[in-house]
Amino acid sequence: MMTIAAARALRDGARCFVGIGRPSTAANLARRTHAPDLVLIYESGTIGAKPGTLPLSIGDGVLAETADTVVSVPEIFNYWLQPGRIDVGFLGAAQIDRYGNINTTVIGDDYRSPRVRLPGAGGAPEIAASCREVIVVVKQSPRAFVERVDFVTSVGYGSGPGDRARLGLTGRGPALVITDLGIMEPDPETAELTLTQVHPGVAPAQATAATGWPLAVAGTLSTTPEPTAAELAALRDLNRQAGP
Amino acid sequence: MMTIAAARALRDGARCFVGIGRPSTAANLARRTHAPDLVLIYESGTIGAKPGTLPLSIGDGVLAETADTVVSVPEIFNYWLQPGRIDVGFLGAAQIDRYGNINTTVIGDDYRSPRVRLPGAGGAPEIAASCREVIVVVKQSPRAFVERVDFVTSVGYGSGPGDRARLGLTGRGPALVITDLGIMEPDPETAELTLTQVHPGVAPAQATAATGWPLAVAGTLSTTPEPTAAELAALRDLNRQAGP
Amino acid sequence: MGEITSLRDAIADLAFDGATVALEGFTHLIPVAAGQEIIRQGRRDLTLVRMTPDIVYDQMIGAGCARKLVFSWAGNPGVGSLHRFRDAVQNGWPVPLEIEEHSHAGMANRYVAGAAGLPFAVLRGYVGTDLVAQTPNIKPITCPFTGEVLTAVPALNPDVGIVHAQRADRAGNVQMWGITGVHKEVVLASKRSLVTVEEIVDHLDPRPGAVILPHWAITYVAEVPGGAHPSYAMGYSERDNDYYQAWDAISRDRDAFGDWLTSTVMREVRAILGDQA
Amino acid sequence: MGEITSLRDAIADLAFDGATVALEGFTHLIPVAAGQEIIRQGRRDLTLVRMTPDIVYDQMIGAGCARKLVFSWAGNPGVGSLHRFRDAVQNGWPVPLEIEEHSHAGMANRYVAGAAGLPFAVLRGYVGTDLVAQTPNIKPITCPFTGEVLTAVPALNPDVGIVHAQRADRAGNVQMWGITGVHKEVVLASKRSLVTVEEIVDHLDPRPGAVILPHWAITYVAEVPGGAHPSYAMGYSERDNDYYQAWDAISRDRDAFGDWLTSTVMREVRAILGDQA
Repeated sequence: MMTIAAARALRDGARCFVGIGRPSTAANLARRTHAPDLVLIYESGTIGAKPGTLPLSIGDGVLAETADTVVSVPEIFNYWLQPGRIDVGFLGAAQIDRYGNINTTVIGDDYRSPRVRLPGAGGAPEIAASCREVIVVVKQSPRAFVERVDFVTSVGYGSGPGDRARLGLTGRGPALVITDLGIMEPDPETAELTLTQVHPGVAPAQATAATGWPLAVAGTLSTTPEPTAAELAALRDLNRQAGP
Repeated sequence: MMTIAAARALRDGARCFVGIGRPSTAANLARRTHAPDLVLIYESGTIGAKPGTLPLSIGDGVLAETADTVVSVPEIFNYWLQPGRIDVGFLGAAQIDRYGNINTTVIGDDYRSPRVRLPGAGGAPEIAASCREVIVVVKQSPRAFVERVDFVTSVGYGSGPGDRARLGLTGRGPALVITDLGIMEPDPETAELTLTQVHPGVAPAQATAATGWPLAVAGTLSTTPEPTAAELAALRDLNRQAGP
Repeated sequence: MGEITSLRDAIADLAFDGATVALEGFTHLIPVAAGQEIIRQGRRDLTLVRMTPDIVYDQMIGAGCARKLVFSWAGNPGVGSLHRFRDAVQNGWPVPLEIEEHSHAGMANRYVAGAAGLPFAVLRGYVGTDLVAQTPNIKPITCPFTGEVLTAVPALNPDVGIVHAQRADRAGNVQMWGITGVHKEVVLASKRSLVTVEEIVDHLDPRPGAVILPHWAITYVAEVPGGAHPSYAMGYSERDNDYYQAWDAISRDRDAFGDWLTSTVMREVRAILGDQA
Repeated sequence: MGEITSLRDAIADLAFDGATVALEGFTHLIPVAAGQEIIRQGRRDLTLVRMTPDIVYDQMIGAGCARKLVFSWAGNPGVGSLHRFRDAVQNGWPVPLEIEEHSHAGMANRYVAGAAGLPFAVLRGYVGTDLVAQTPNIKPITCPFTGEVLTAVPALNPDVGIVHAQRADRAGNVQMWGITGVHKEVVLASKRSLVTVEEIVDHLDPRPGAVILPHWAITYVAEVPGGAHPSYAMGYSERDNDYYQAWDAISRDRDAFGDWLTSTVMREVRAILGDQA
């Protein structure tokens, strides 16, 4: 459901900066359903990749072979991401906080002696800064959804409204946080992540229970439409091709 | 003779940044005589061009077709010229002065209202700054060889010894100034251009008369060896191929 | 994005009086036909930007399109001077021409900064030259790590960027090969852009050395076979060296230039108007 | 320049204890064999630089080659964590590992500055993140034209830069295609360099998307077929996804890793020594 909801969030024709894992599955699902002209851009430098099978890394051969063009890594960041040419950036997170800030660096208070060392920033800080908007896809739990991230790897709304402008970040920031339970959006006034949608069969209380801060719930809470047969078939197809 | 002398100054295997006109003829002559492995680099982005015929511009198709690789213009300047990867830069000049500074911008005292407007800088300022050494090829006359250039487009030795280091210029500067009468080299002490060689049949007095400052003449003045038959044949061949 | 249209309609929509316009092409793939269309449409007060103003800018300057020229080398390559450019700079004819002058490295990096969404670029350049005193657009910058002083130049972000290329597909994706100069940079740096192409094809088969610009990074694509003449389009045409030579005589004299303008560039206007009448 | 030699001789000449060494390859063309040769030659106290430390750096870190890691994303791509890396950072095993951490954009631009002979690069990046506080190598820089504040990072100029590529000719010119990441930049930025290739051929026929490095820009070329395994070399091999999966179990445990090291990487040492005996 999380993958399908993420796929639906992608408008046809949009330029989408895709990370590996669920974002890549969602983007490829979108391209096979409602958004055939979605432009997939991977940080490995592949622009307009049209993989027939799900890539296992962001640098798989199938991405280069099917791309409109392959550019160098400096170029993908400098000429394509940095100036704001990308509509949507897809990010994951180990932790995400009330203001959509993301941690993929360390768990624990001491950076030099972390409780858990995570992979680090990758392309995320600049994706979060420069894409017109960001979609975060992350499984919901109080460990992941925290009041304040241990380390800000990628900036969401900082400490609240106006922070992005103050920091000179050109993109709008996280527009959607899609979880296995529902969807959160930043409150237009407070920039605080607010539950606006739940997936079928999920009670809002489940979402608030799986969140490490008192999660605001929108006045009118919608429910994610059930997956269509076409979506399920396309997703099965993608996963089958990806192999065991 | 000027072209042949310039060709001889190129060591085999050297990487040579070539401008159009006489430098290009000289470099191609060198490649066909004593320096078959000379690497010709044109500011159009062609690296390792091996033209069969003399190109008429620095961006002729034959350069791209025969090059080891063609890179963008930003790349040729930033990755190849700027870090000092090029051994020899070949420059022409409308004016050159006692310290090897070059003017290709304006003749006259007033930049905004010049007596003669010249083409301008092109790649020359950075070629003069960053090549390990520079060879200037220019026909000798008091109008061209002046006490002080009207406009410093490309720095030679500035106002004398130590200036290049002070300015942070990484290359050595003009090592040879080759004219139709002979060759000048900077004096190791004063950095002043000094006549060190005359072409066959040229008296030193001819060279000093064609120079707009009191030209120093080296104690031991050598004479350029006569063109060889092979050089003359190769030059004729190049010029014939270049067409009328 | 990457909309396929006619040269006339593209120029009419993109170019406006007072615009900053960059036509690029480093000896190869120069968008000459687009420049002549700007002349025909009578644009005025343009700030023309180009590393190597050559024949097409000499024509535009002589036709009175330009108020200012930003450049690094202005000449008729392989031939000599640009006489219309010199006449404008030295004598203000037909209108005065302000100039802002750079080196190639500086101009290339200004486009790089423009394409990269940065306000400036850093290079080792200009130091010790008299160019620095002539424009506020060359400034020192200090490395925050080593303290070394380098040179900064501001980004170029033209209102309109125009290049010529070999091919586009029907979606407006553009493919070019050979010497591509600052083609990618000027298209990406410009607010809006036009690529004229030799040919529009069904499918862009991969080619060694080819650079691709995706359609969504371009405003308009127009099919203009021979649109780079007298420069060349590798794989399609040869450089017309006779034209470069002949331009010297045509451009040397105001009247000869005027006749040329009337009899060639502007004749097409009459032909076009005739079509519509 | 571009001298063709064996992997063993190249590493012996290039890598020294305490050197700053960069092995690059963005998922594709990772010089894994070269990294394992560094392990076999017992190098210590290296500063390892790499945007995406993955299996090969996990191996080198686990083998105790590294004193410091400069990077932007350390993981087993598509699988999970790097256990040897985590063990070194969290527990100092087998030796403590200092880290300096960047973003991809920052690392890529550091190589660009290094390749361009500049002391620093400018980007829009890092602003607002906690990365800034952890290293002196991220600083603000002000545009001298607009006053805007951006971010500067210092150039990377490793002592040794190593990449894998598809082919070289007998002069040592290198050709690579597909995803080439920062291959060109790391070779040009490094003081000395090695390119391992799948194959040495008589002639590099032009290929779409190919990047060429001329022999005079490279120190050594060594023919190492399969030298990128378990990553891939487009046109020569496929990514060995099973190896990436299997690495998770091998690397999770110090003993299992030790066994792997002895039985695979170091066994080749014995074989080599045997050859010489």
